[in-house]
Amino acid sequence: MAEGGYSADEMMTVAAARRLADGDVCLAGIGLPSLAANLARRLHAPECVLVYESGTIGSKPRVPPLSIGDGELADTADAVVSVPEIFNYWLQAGRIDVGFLGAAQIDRHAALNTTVIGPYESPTVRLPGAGGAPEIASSARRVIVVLRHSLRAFVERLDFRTSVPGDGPTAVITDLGVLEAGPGDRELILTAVHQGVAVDDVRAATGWDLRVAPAVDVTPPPATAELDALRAMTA
Amino acid sequence: MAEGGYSADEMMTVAAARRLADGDVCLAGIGLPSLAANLARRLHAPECVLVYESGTIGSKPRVPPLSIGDGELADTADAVVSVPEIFNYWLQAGRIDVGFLGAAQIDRHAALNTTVIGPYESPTVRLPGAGGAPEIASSARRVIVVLRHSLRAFVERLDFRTSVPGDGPTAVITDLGVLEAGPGDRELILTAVHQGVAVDDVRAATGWDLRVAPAVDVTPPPATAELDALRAMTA
Amino acid sequence: MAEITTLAEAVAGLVGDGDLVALEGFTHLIPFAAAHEILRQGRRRLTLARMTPDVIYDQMIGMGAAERLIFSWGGNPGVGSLHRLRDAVERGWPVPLALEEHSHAGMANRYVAGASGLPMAVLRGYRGTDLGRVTPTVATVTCPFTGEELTAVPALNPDLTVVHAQQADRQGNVQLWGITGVQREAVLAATRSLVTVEEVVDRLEPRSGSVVLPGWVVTVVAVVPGGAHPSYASGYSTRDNAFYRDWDAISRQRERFTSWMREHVLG
Amino acid sequence: MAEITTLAEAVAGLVGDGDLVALEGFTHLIPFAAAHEILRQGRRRLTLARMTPDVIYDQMIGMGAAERLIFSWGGNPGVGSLHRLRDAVERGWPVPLALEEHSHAGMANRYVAGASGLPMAVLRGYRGTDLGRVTPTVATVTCPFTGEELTAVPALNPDLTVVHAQQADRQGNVQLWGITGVQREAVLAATRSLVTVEEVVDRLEPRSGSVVLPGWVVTVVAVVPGGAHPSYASGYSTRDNAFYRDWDAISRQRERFTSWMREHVLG
Repeated sequence: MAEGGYSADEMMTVAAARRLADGDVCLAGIGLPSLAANLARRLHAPECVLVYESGTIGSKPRVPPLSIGDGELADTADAVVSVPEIFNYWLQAGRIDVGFLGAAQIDRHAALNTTVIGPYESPTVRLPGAGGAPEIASSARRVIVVLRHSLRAFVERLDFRTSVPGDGPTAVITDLGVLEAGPGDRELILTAVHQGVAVDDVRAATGWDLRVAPAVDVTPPPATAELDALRAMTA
Repeated sequence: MAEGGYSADEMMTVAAARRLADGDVCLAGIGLPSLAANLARRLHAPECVLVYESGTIGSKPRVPPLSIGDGELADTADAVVSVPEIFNYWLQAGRIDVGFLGAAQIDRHAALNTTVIGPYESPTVRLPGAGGAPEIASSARRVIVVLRHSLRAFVERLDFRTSVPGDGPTAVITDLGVLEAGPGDRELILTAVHQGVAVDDVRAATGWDLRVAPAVDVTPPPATAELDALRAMTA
Repeated sequence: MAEITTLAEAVAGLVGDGDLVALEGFTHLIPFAAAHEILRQGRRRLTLARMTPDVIYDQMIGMGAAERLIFSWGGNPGVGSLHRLRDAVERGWPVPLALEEHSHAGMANRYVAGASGLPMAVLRGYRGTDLGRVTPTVATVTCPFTGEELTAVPALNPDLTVVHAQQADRQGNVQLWGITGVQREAVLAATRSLVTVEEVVDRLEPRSGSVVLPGWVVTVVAVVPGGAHPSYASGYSTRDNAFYRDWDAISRQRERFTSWMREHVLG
Repeated sequence: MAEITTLAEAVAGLVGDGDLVALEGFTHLIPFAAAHEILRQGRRRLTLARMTPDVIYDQMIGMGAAERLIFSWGGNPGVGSLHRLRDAVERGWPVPLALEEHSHAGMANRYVAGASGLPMAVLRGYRGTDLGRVTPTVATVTCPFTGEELTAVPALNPDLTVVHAQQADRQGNVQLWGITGVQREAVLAATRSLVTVEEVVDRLEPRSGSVVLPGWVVTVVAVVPGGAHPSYASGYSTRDNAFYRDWDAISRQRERFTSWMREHVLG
């Protein structure tokens, strides 16, 4: 728990949830992304449409799913379609407003690595691999990456490029703050720090010379309603 | 009615039905092909699987359909799938044993014209067009063409090539007899005449120099059971 | 979320002269009522796309609403010719009609590509035929793995797709069942979509073999009971086969066709 | 018409050493019992294909049954790593495992191409990534209509696809419902197919959202109630999430894994 009575992970999840607008169509992976999307639905975005790679469209899970194939996602969906259809007719066709992604490594352009740590042919750590990430990153209209800030994760050079974001808005939500793709070369810029975090804390946890916005916002801490809703979901 | 108490069209339909083996998966267009396939199901091929372009697989219609979208075909089907799926997963993938086709014109290699009579840009008669024929002709394992014999239909040169048969067995069933693709150049050979028809009758109704098998079979006339079943369906 | 409105308002807002419009439905669920409203509103120079033009496009072509037809099979199913289509192609009456013709497999895959956001689809088709000679939208690609030459057709992305369905709920979610043809793909491929429905219900009950289109991919829903007649809506009506047979005589002569349309459609 | 037999006979007749086998099921309906029977029968040198290897392939890889894996995401959903998969890739234990990895979109489309009888599928994918560098089965084609460079992936046609379904009838027609994933495509893409089912019924009642596979595209059906555990069969069981969590500890060390498998699978 941080001083204010909430953890850094809770702050990260709440900050991610706030970026969803009501009515957004959101493709959410399991874990924190799905949690953030479901939190948004319980708060300011009740009409947010959840799409899962397993083929469920418009799922309204009463409890956060452990896997994207949980029966609850199908049982509460507006439609269940095949996996090829989800990727071809829904994601590739540009019908997803927000794609959520996690990663083991990220670089200054928000390219992600979820494949290997170390050389591909003889990895130190074999990670799960691409999943839906390459096409979510390139086809979703907006991309939100959620991961904890550390020198191990925010690297100058990825061990493997698993996904590369497209041309739409890209935001990275961490336990320290928010980075957004800037204009032009689309390098990430620190645009906000969470309450109690200094810009230098973020710099120290970033493995490249971090660009910082002229005016860095401070993320408001989780409101009571946000924390209550989040804790009710994870209890 | 022919002398034997049955019409030439009845003979043609019965001869076509006889070419279906039990268990054959058959893609049948509306009209005589669908009638022949349904007749076979009522006689020697009860396990013949009827597939329609509208997406019905394993239809067991109690009355012959007027259109391939008749509700009866969906209501009695084992599965109903989308039209893209029928053409991609079922026809193109080689799952259809027998494709039935009709035509306005046919040439000596069983290429068919269902597009225009006269020049394409200013046709004398605009025919319906290709429908499923090009891919049925090339993807079904066997092709059965059913059409009435005449100099107008059996032509030296098609006005338009709408479909061309693939490499599998190809048979043409007419009101006069049966032609089958021969080995090598696969030109059609007259292999049978219906009872009461002379080889010269077929030659006279064919617009090219017809190849004739060394021994031409005589199609047995419709049996009582065949005629009864056919008439019960069309009554 | 789809807007729910009247057919007249829907057509007025969604269809413009010169648009590429697909009214789909494979024999089942053909949106006749929407076609009639388009005719009543006097739309012209349309490009009409549809796998099977059927009586619905025979009527639109005969009334001179179309200048181009993208299709794969233009007959009256189980009956014979579409006389108005033939008259337009053979004699340019009431206006000339340009044709872009494909096979069913090609048309279906053009909608699939359109629904998938791809510029083209690949199939094994049109082999040895004259279709590639007369239809510019047929090309080839070579498989980089096997070297096989395959057929390519471009995506078909209508300005507007119109379909008829059994039900919508109050949020504009749509459910159709029975033979659902290429409607899912045709709606998803289009810039705008109009769904006419038999009825609006409080809740879409899950149905065997149904296609559900979420309201957020449908532009407008209009309630038009019987809107598929003489086609049908499984569970609500049966196909009016007699009408399809009668159409042969109604449509054979220009004058009788025109007066029939004035009386039954325009009037 | 599919043959209905025991799981042991089915696996004995359908799986050979060195085969390319896909056991599919997207989190739901994973055919664990069939995988266990393959292990009991001692099959070796398999190429295993599956979008999400999951615990099922962690078990097969850990027992040394596979020499190659074709996949797109190899984790324990919601839990973490697949330790046996990692051990095989990182340290070659118990045997080295070659990887051929794709994205989900690529894998799904490889099955689609396989089911369609095409040599390849086209998608917009893998852009800017290193996947094309390490995976030879990613290439490009140019759209002949727009000039756009698109990604091509080859068809995936397993020697055998295994899926679990809720029901078959006595003719071997199969019905599955709930999340049906890529199973239809995986079965239709395969040379042979095995479907394990919860039960055989006299008649398959139409179900909302179901996939029906006619018996004539299924090679063998075997009745294996609970055959998806710790995955689940909607309408028959729920996902054993606790088992997935426990698997993390069971599979972390070679010895505990091996003794667990001996006791619970081979025994």
